[in-house]
Amino acid sequence: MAFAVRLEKFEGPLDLLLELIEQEKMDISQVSLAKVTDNYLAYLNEHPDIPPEDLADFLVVASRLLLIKSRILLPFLNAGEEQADDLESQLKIYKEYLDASKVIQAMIGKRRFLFVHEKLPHVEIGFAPPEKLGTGQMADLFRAVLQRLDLIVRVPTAIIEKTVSIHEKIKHIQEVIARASSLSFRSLVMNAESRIEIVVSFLALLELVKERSVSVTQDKLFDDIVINKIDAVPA
Amino acid sequence: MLSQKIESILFVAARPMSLKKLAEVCGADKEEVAKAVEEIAAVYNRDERGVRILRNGSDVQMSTAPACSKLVQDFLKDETTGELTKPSLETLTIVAYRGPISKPELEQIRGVNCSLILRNLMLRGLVEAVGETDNAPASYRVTMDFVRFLGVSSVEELPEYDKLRSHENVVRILEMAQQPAAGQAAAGTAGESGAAAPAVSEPEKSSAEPA
Amino acid sequence: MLSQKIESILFVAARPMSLKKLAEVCGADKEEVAKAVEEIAAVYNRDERGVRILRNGSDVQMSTAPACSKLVQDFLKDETTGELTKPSLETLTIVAYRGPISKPELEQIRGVNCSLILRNLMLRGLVEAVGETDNAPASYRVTMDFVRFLGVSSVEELPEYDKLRSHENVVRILEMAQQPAAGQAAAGTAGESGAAAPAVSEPEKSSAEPA
Repeated sequence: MAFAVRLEKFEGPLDLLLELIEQEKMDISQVSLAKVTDNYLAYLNEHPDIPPEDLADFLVVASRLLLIKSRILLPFLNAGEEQADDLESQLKIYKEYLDASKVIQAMIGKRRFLFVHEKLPHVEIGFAPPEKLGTGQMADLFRAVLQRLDLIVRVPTAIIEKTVSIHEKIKHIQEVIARASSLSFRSLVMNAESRIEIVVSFLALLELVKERSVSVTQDKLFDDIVINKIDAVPA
Repeated sequence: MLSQKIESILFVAARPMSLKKLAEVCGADKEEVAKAVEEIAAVYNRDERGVRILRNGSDVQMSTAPACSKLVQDFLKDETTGELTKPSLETLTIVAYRGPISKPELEQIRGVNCSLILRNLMLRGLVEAVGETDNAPASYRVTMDFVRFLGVSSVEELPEYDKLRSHENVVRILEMAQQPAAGQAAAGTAGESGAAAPAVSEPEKSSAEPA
Repeated sequence: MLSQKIESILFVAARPMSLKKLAEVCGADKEEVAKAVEEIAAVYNRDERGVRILRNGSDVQMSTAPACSKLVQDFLKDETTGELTKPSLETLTIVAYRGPISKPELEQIRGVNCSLILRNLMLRGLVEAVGETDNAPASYRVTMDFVRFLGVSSVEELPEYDKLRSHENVVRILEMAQQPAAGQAAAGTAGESGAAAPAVSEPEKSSAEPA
């Protein structure tokens, strides 16, 4: 790929998008977003190491980019026009705060830390217990803490379980195609649990097309996409 | 005299004091206290002085002046360096300018789920949750510690504060974020992927209410 | 500016400083320092101020005004003997069940920074630090006085001690946070004189942080 970007550099999809646009020396606009869409998708495909808990956020932006690109390529498609510049303005705002964060970093770099007292003056260590506290109440307090932790210790597992990695999906599509020489995109995503999974499937499909493992045909706009194994395509 | 009382309490207190707590301690009402704090701050916050009055929301604390940082740091043999990772910096910047800010608003601006980073910053005492009730989720703001770290008397002194705080586009995009139909992509994902707002926040303002 | 420097040092030290020591810290000569102290004292030592510059021979100290001493005493008493807030009670409970526990571990479990609360619980004689060495940070446990106050002979007698202490949620959150726990320790290095920089030492790239 023409762009050499390392994952650690990016904390999120907007950061990645900005970098891609800057590499093209363009301003943030619908046109520049459409232009970097392919690079963005390529980046996702080349980085299976994106942590699963972050992948969902990257994929949402991927789907919005695809929408923008399809609108520019197919201008007669104007469904949901009011949302069209959503990503553009979001990115502009993000950029303002990103720039501000560099100013903040410079301020911190000057090390003009302000110091305060930490200890109370002239206080002898005595013994001042909470008069009303009993052991039963302590057990209740501890249980409440455990309950609060529930939300935190379970969440990451939930994200990991629900997020489908692009590479897994590619493997899945390849396996399905190996068995049947052709299949429809609709049947592939029929059981998808989320929009993300559909986007992932679509990205996986694009990837396979690029690898020339499959060819796709679509008779009419919004018709189902039919996927054929290359060696099985009738001559 | 009220301002005298407040000044003495600010000098001995080893933590940020809320206007409410100051009013309670000094036996005055909150408006009077707020006014007296303004007066005290006007006396201290001058270039030639070595002590400052810091403000963070309705919290007040007394500290050394930014011009003396190096001297005081050496005197205390303090080893703070101030290294922050990029995600921390970015989140702190948005929370500093826009705080108190809700988690969905923050996520809308950053485009990523912010549960973990917020938790991390709260553990480090750089961000705190405020105003959480049974009916309302928490909002987040930077702590007095972070204000001290920046070397300003309050976040209002940050460059372009007014512009970045009330950016027209931010308002617009946040309005869109609140409409379920439009522009909810980022917030919607969080839900879909199972990352729906873990309540890692707390009802307390940790730095201001230790006892 | 010399008077600014001296003022900031007197503020953070909050104990008597000799003119000689002040001169040394500020890199000035003693006569200049004596003169600057006069100037600062002239600003502070006015009836309406809550903070004073006290001189005793060649020692100088910043202190609260005599007119406020009753108020300050009451405030300090309330800070160390007044009723505990819910966050403090919660912290005390976690230290009782999980002690000896490090500050980073405690913070992982509570989800917020606990510096101020821990300090206050120690001042009240409810919690004590154990096992601090140059290489290892302190751990905290409840004091024997507190154990006796609860009417038990040891913390093991707390209700459901084993079950609550090693509940899987606690175990998991501590596992999830192995790395940040290590870096957190540095934040606790308080200056000898009881003044503090913002606690911002950040663990390099922790597992709990999004990339």
